[in-house]
Amino acid sequence: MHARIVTRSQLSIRCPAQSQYVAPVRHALAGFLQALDFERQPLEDITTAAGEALANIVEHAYARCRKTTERYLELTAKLDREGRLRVVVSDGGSFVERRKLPGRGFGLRIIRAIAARLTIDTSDGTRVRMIFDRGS
Amino acid sequence: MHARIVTRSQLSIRCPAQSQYVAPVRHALAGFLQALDFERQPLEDITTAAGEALANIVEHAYARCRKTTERYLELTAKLDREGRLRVVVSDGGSFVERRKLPGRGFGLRIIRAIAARLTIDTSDGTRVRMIFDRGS
Amino acid sequence: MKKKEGIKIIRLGGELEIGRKDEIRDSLASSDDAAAVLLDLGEVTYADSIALTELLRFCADSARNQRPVALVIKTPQFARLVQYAGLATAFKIFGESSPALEYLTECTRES
Amino acid sequence: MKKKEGIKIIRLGGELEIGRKDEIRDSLASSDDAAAVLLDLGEVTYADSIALTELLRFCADSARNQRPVALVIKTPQFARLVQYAGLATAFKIFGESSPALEYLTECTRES
Ligand SMILES: Nc1ncnc2c1ncn2[C@@H]1O[C@H](COP(=O)(O)OP(=O)(O)O)[C@@H](O)[C@H]1O
Ligand SMILES: Nc1ncnc2c1ncn2[C@@H]1O[C@H](COP(=O)(O)OP(=O)(O)O)[C@@H](O)[C@H]1O
Repeated sequence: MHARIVTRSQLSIRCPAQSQYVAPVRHALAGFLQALDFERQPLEDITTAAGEALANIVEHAYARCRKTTERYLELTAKLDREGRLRVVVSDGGSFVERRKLPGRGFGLRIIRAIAARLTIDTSDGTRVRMIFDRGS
Repeated sequence: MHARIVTRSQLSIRCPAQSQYVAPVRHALAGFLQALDFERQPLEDITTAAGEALANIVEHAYARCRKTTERYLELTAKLDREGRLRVVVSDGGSFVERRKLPGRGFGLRIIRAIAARLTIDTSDGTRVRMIFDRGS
Repeated sequence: MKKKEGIKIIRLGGELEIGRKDEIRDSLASSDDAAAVLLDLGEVTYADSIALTELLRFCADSARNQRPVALVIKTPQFARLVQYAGLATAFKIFGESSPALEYLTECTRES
Repeated sequence: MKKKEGIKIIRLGGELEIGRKDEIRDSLASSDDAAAVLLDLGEVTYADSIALTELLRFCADSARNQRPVALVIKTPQFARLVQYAGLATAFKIFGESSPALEYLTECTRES
């Protein structure tokens, strides 16, 4: 696939922060990656990492927010100039700092095992930025 | 689903104009529509219409182009303010005007049966713009 | 000339679309020895106009050879596609295999 | 007290993810009457950490009740997920059902 052709590809989805939307957003990402010629394993790994970030929004992001807050989840994905995939999963809630509970806390661990880079920006809602090499 | 939340959703994919990319682009669109809460029948109809426009690119768009032309297909989808879905399928080739051949020419007919509106702009490549009501 | 015998069943499933055009054409090729053909498309999850064009061509060939063809279509997307293309009467379509088989048996008995 | 008997088989398939959390929890509830449990997850097409958490909880409960549990995992995504989460040794995992059953039979015979 010609790098020049695919660099304009972009996926961006925003929907209510409810558990039933996580799978469809993941499916959209999988179709997007399939169209960009990603192999099966990196495709599965990337959607797994994105799925964890999305699930965290549903589980935690709006736990401490007022009822009137617009509760959304958002995913954007695009290739950068180096051919790496950048995925940002964001919400308008507030990041919950807490000590790790036993038998929990696997989400971020899984993302770290898969993504080449992970940064979490909590200045305005939570933005989980992940960069993936094409290989995985 | 809250109209306010989903209006920012957008899908945009560009890939080589080859037959093996049509299904993945369709799958990405299906996942996107699923995340936007489209019902099964309109979801299938919209991906059917988009699939026809994409197949036309592979079959016709670059038939009269020089080898050096960048042969891509592109799909963008988003909701407009009225909650209707706008899909644009475009290429950098040239539209082929011709008389209808017997046993062919079903693609545009299928699109017209499904889309609330269809316009084809052939001023710079071909841009097939389709508008779908949420109901179908 | 070899006498044509029996009903040949051709089964196609999954997504019948542009990416599988050659495969669809190959699957539909050479049914010369059959008296009739049942195209079992019950497991098709998606079809496009490329598939319709191949099916039309196959049915036209078969008609030229007095070989009746019945299609089994079960999935709504495929059924609607045929409607949208204005081809509802171009094919002999059944929702289940058994009436399609009965129809073909009847056809071959008559001839 | 009723004697626990036999190996209970619980089968879960498809996508084991946040949208099915309650269903997963319900499927794993109440295996009190079984001597051992085989969790057949061979048909799982996708799993996430929510599913892992439910599985861990189930295995911890079972361990407290001296009820051995074996997992059958066949799909690569699920197998990698367990690795990425650092849980490879937290579960007794098999790639096929028959060695898992043998293992559980052995366990229940010993006790
Ligand atoms: N989008 C988010 N909004 C608020 N808090 C979050 C978000 N993502 C992660 N967190 C916080 O980070 C913690 C660790 O997340 P994770 O590793 O996925 O484990 P778990 O979700 O099982 O607790 C969560 O418990 C939560 O406190
Ligand atoms: N993207 C495109 N580029 C060039 N020509 C096109 C394009 N889309 C459609 N056409 C032209 O419009 C005609 C009608 O298309 P369609 O109704 O899909 O039927 P078919 O593809 O079977 O000919 C095509 O034969 C072709 O000449």
